[in-house]
Amino acid sequence: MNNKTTTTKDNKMQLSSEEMKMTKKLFWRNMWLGYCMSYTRQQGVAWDWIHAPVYKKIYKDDPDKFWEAMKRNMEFYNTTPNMNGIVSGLAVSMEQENAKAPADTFDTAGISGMKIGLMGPMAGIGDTFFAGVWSLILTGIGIGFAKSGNLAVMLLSLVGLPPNILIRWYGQKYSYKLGSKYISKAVQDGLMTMFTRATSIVGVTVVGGMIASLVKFPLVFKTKINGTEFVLQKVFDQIMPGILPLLLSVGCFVLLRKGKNPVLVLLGVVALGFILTFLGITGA
Amino acid sequence: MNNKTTTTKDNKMQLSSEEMKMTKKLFWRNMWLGYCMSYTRQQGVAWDWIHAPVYKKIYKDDPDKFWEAMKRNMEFYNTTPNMNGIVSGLAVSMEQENAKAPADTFDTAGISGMKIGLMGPMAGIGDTFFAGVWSLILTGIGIGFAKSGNLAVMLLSLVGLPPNILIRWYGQKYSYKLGSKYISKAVQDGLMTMFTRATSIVGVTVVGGMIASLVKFPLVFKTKINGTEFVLQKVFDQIMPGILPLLLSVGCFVLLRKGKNPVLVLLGVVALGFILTFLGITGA
Amino acid sequence: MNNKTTTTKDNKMQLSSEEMKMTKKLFWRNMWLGYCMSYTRQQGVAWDWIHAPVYKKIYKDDPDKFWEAMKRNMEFYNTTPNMNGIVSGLAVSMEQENAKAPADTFDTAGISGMKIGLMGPMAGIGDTFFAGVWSLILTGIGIGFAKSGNLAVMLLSLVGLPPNILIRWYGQKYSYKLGSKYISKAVQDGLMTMFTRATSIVGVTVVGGMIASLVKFPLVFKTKINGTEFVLQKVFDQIMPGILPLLLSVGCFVLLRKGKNPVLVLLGVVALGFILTFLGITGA
Amino acid sequence: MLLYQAFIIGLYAAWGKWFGIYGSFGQVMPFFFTPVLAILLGKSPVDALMIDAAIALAFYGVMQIGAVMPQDTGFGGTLGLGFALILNQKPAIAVALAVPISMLAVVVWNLLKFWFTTNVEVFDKYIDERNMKKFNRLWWIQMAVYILTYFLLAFLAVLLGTHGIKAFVTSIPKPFLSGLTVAAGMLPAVGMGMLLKYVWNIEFLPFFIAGFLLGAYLKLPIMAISLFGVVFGLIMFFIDRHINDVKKSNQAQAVTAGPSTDDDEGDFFNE
Amino acid sequence: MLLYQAFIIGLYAAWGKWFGIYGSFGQVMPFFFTPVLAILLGKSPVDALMIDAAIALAFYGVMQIGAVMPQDTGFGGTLGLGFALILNQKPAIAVALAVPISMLAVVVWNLLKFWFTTNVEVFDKYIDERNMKKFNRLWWIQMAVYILTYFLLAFLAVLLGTHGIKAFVTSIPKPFLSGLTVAAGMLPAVGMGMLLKYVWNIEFLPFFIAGFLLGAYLKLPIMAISLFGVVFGLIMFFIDRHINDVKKSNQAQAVTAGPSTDDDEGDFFNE
Amino acid sequence: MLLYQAFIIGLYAAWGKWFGIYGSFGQVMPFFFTPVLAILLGKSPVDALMIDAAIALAFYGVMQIGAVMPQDTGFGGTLGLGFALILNQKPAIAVALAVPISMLAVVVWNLLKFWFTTNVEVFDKYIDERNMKKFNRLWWIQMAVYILTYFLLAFLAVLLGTHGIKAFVTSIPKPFLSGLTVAAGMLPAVGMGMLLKYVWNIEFLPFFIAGFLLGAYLKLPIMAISLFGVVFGLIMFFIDRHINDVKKSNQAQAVTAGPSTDDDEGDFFNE
Ligand SMILES: OC[C@H]1O[C@H](O)[C@@H](O)[C@@H](O)[C@@H]1O
Ligand SMILES: OC[C@H]1O[C@H](O)[C@@H](O)[C@@H](O)[C@@H]1O
Ligand SMILES: OC[C@H]1O[C@H](O)[C@@H](O)[C@@H](O)[C@@H]1O
Repeated sequence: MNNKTTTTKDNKMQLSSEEMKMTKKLFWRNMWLGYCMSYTRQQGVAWDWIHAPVYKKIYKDDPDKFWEAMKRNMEFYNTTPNMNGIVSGLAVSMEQENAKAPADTFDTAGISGMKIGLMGPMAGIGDTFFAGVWSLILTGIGIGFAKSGNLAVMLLSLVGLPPNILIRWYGQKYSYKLGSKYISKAVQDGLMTMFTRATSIVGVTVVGGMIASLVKFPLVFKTKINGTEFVLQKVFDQIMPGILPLLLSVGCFVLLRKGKNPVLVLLGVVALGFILTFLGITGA
Repeated sequence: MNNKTTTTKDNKMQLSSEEMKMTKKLFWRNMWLGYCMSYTRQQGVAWDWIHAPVYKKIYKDDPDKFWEAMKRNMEFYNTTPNMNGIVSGLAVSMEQENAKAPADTFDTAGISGMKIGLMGPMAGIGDTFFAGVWSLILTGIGIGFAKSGNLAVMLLSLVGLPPNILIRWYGQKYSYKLGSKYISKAVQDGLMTMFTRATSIVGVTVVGGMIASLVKFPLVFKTKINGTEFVLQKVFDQIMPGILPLLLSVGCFVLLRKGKNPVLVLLGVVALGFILTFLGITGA
Repeated sequence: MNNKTTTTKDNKMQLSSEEMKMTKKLFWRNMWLGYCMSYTRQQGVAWDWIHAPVYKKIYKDDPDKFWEAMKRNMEFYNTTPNMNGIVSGLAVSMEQENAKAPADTFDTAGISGMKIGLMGPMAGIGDTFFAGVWSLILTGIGIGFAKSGNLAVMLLSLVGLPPNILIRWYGQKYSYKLGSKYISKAVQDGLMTMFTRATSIVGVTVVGGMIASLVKFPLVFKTKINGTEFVLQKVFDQIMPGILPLLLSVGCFVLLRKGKNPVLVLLGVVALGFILTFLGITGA
Repeated sequence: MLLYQAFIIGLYAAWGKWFGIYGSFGQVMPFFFTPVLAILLGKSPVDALMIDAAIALAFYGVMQIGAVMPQDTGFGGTLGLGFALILNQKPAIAVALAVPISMLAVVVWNLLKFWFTTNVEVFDKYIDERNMKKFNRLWWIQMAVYILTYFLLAFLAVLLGTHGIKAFVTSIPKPFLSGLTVAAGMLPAVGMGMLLKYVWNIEFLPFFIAGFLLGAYLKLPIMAISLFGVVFGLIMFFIDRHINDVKKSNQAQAVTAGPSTDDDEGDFFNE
Repeated sequence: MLLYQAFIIGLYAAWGKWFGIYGSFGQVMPFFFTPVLAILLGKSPVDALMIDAAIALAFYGVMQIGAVMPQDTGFGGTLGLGFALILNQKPAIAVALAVPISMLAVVVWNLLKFWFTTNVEVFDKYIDERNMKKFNRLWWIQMAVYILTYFLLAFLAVLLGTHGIKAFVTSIPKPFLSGLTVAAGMLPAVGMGMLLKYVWNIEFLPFFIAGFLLGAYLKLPIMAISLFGVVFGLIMFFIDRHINDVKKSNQAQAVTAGPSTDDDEGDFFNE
Repeated sequence: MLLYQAFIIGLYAAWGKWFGIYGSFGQVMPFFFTPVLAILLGKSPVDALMIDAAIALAFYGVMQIGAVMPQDTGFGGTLGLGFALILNQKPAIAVALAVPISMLAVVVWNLLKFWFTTNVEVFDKYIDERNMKKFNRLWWIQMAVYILTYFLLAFLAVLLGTHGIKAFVTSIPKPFLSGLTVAAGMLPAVGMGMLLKYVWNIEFLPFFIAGFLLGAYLKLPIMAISLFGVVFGLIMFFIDRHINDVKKSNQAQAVTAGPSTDDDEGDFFNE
């Protein structure tokens, strides 16, 4: 059979031709990660569009699982697109294990946990290197050329692209291999349940942190009562910094968990933002 | 029997008339929490005076347990009085479970842990809202009226009181109900031991934190040795910030644990404070 | 038998004459801890030279274990020499248990863990007191005498020495006793394995912390790209503060673990430091 | 006449002290009793309100700046109002008159609290003796002394006049005041020791250390430390439960040799 | 003529928007297409490069200072370059012309992103309906609208001229813009709620709280919080494994009465 | 004459270096040997004390300000004193003379420490060869070189005079000094790697990360990190013990079918 990864004697895994095709597909689709980001899921929709053909192949015998994967992977996701290959490769290898596993024995929360846990560090490294260092250097040199109208500036792109493309290709390929090797082993050894718990814990921790740093609830209301400034933001900060983003997020969670329509939740939050701003309580 | 909480079909608990009487008694007595605070226990004595009649009812068949409860609850306690209903209600429901439990099966450290764990957050919210926001606003508006000698200022109290009274009454009632419902369940399920451990852990963590922020050991001694400033406080801070409050508190704990007379420990600490101050080592 | 610690009726342990001899030997040898410190192990070699005769006595029947102990104890070690008696005494009592234990039943990682865990706090206290407070005071007073040419300054030493010597002697003796009493008990109760795990955890935590604060990788490279400052250190700090010391240390660990010659690792690091400095990347 | 006025002001001040604590009502009922005092002293309630507003405003300022010495502005304000009314003074004068008294009131309060602190052990003793009567008696004695002290303080203040007060305040030796403050700052250590005694178990030692470190090194407020405590408590709770599940399941096995069902554990923590 | 120029600049701007995201290629290919635009407009590629360099430098500065209102400097720069080329202007003028457009582009982007956000639920619905076709269709519609919007924006900008743009920008009511920003800042809460829904388990509550506390009180960046998450995850993983070992060993015992061998667990975590 | 003086000052400086470390005695015996040097040089002990006091005071100051380059003030001070005595100079001159030597001494110390560092591996080898004799020999060689180096440094310094010293110091290339410092700062990484090798176990990984994060992000000092380490260690200890209790109790059960008594575990952690 040619659709199985094989482990050669020196323990280097070889991708089957089937896998290679999938790898290439994924590589090209991953170029699209940055489009059409939303406020609520950021790159979640793009992730799904990117991975749909791959999931289709993985779950070819089981449309239920395919659609379940699509639904599950529409979650909030955001990282430096250049670095996404690494997460993508690992995620795909985990989906493959899920495909093989008998119903309800593979806890897919582990995939979510892994994605949430990796996206932050990947963004930390990726944004610093690509948006920070690499782009800055290239633009700097480029300006030097361009200022004197030197058309050689166009050749600069040949220097600029490789790091981007290499990390996309090898990052994805290597992490897929790694995943295929260890994750199926972990499943056999019964370690996967614990591993899933562990990745979910990472994920939940990061969500807690993201609520504190990503969700904004900027109060601007202040007034003077007999010469004493009364600053609403300070009142809440005194109780607990970030208490409003926390309450808002937990509120959304509770509503969604109770099965409330996400559209309504979303519209509710938008309405809240506009109303509080019109009332002069929040502001930008 | 009318002295049992009953759960109606829609899962809303109804207080028995006996319980209602107890609830009212507690509500009125809780008004007294702020009086006669001491340095060592803050509102500990008041807590006991407030709850004595309730404990009496709970432990009516068992004077040993009543006095044990009184002794136990004389511990350090301090929160915003307005918020105390919440803690009070929960504590009473836990004492009731203790009353029902066979000897030595209910670990009362859980009650202490819960009280210590809740008093801080309750004070954080309560002080900010009542002393900070609410009182500030009322006084501000009040000054506006009073400045022009407007006797209508007296009506302001009608606005001021409700939040205070409502949180006292419903906070106490609802937390009592909650406690009665879940705690007896937890006891039956054998979860109570672990729950007690958990609350005790919260309590112990908070005590560690309170030592660092509440116990003061202010060194003022400083001298110059050949032009170099020698500041005693800095020396200790360099070893570990808060080391003296820690040593003092642990010292008191060890002495009390060894059965030393608390009065002597207390007088020892007072003597220490005065002597070190007269020696110019500590100061205010 | 006179080579066994005995516990008198009032639970005070008496050292045997054999042990007393060892204790004295150790006391005098510990005077030498500060000599010939290296960058990679600090006082590790001195520790071994100091303890060699004691280990010899402990492992007199088992040269394998003696040399294993020598090898093991050559590890990184650094504390205030005056405070070392405390660590030394405890370590020796643990080696004694190791000597008694059947092969492979005593995990010696616990000794390392204990040493790493204690050396930091001991240095914190010792440096503050001896180098900070005590020496400062003595020098201060001494300058006062010396300025006026008063030879009485020589008597000051009689005041200066006792704290140093007392902590060395009693620190070592008491911690040895403590160790002998509890550690052999813990071994019998089967608690020692867990205890070892616990001390190793302390050790590993401290190593993590020391990497962040002790290993230096000072980048000085900066340039201007079209007027924008590009500071290399900032780029790495943005990804993660201390990332280079971490990578360097983990790199060394991995190489050493793979059995690479430590001399080569060491020379590699030195070479790295010089090369990067000559290239203008690092600097002091 | 002065005696009557001193008596009324004393009553009013004592009432203020009581009402400021009872249910924390005083906090949310500003100026409610000001007109009453005016009437009892035969003065204009409207004027009284205006003076009281000025005092409140002034003390707002004082609180903002952060006075060198702590002041009991509530009590001081009451006396200031009283003086202003009986002497027909301007609000500004009222504030000036209030300052020394508010400082004295702090010292008196410290002494009262020291006394309450020593009483704690007496309460303890009564509990050991299982004597509820004595317990209640001491409670009411404390209440009475508390109220009476402030009554007398205000009463004497009016009789002595502000000069007398100022002389008395400055005659208190400074080291005594410092010692008082230092000892008051140290005393919570005894309470902490007491708390530890109640909940102590050697297994909690790491959490005690953690709590201390979070406070001492990271300077976290009690709210954050409490929440970290909840984090620790919950983690240990769930670990305990897992261990317990294994224990129970194996005990069940030893009996029936069949796997136990541990999912009937209630839904409290399984939502 | 102007129509052709507007069309070309529109195409160029849309292409820039697409290429800036696709593979993040735009990020690492500065000035690559500048000469192309010049040629299409019949201008000197060398001049175009020099103008574009000046704009880039200027926006470098703007980014440094931190402008009062966020700007889409990429889009603004493109338009600035376009105007400069067709009006034969100096670089300095190009920058000035770019500013209002770059501000408008931000508003437009916000609106687009709001629309994408509401579409998320439609995508969800299509998944529930298991309709991949509609899913893809909506994706491509979004792409098309995205590209078209920027094309039109640039096209109209050139046609209207900068005065028209400026007038339009200032006519947008400020509260509306603020509301937009506030709502955009709040919306991630919905995503967080969604994430929690997927991974939730009451046993993870302590870690959720811990993550929040690390962010809210200690202000740690996501990188550090992720690593702390790894710390928690690994600790629980190893504890779980220990508990499981006991469970398995006892189950084995119950069957064979002999000690189990639990060392054949694979070497992944045993290196 | 100069030769004798140089010899005596060399001896004195070497003795100071030895005594400064042996038992840390030097630290707590200020000025003890100053009079001795004076007598050996045939000068007034009283004058010597006064000069030494001035030098000590001056270096106090230097240490306060934080000199640009690290200085070995102890060694420098000794030489300053020596020069002042043999040249009959004022204390102020003595300080000036001391500065270049104290800087040179730092470089020499760095080189010595590098040599000790390379020797570490030789010690390791001797241990592998189980050769205690060679181990001890190398130790004493190190000691001898250490003492001799400082003797020679002081001896030559006196012979060359301060001008010679200054010329030598400035002739050392700066990049070499920087490289030395950087390498010295990096070298502890090898020690850390060694430590990890000894205590490593994959289960400790989370605590390693935690320790690093506490140091790198929260900038906690080693004392705090050690205590957090204790927190982790204790928590794991007690969890281990719980798990072990279950294990033992079930093993006991498998044998006797009766519940085990696990309370005879000693009182070390049960106080
Ligand atoms: O920060 C991660 C990621 O966030 C968003 O998706 C965009 O801003 C990307 O450019 C960035 O890389
Ligand atoms: O801080 C909690 C609590 O502390 C003390 O009891 C008083 O100061 C109260 O007013 C306060 O609410
Ligand atoms: O900091 C601990 C220790 O470090 C080194 O060994 C020397 O600087 C000592 O003087 C110091 O006491």
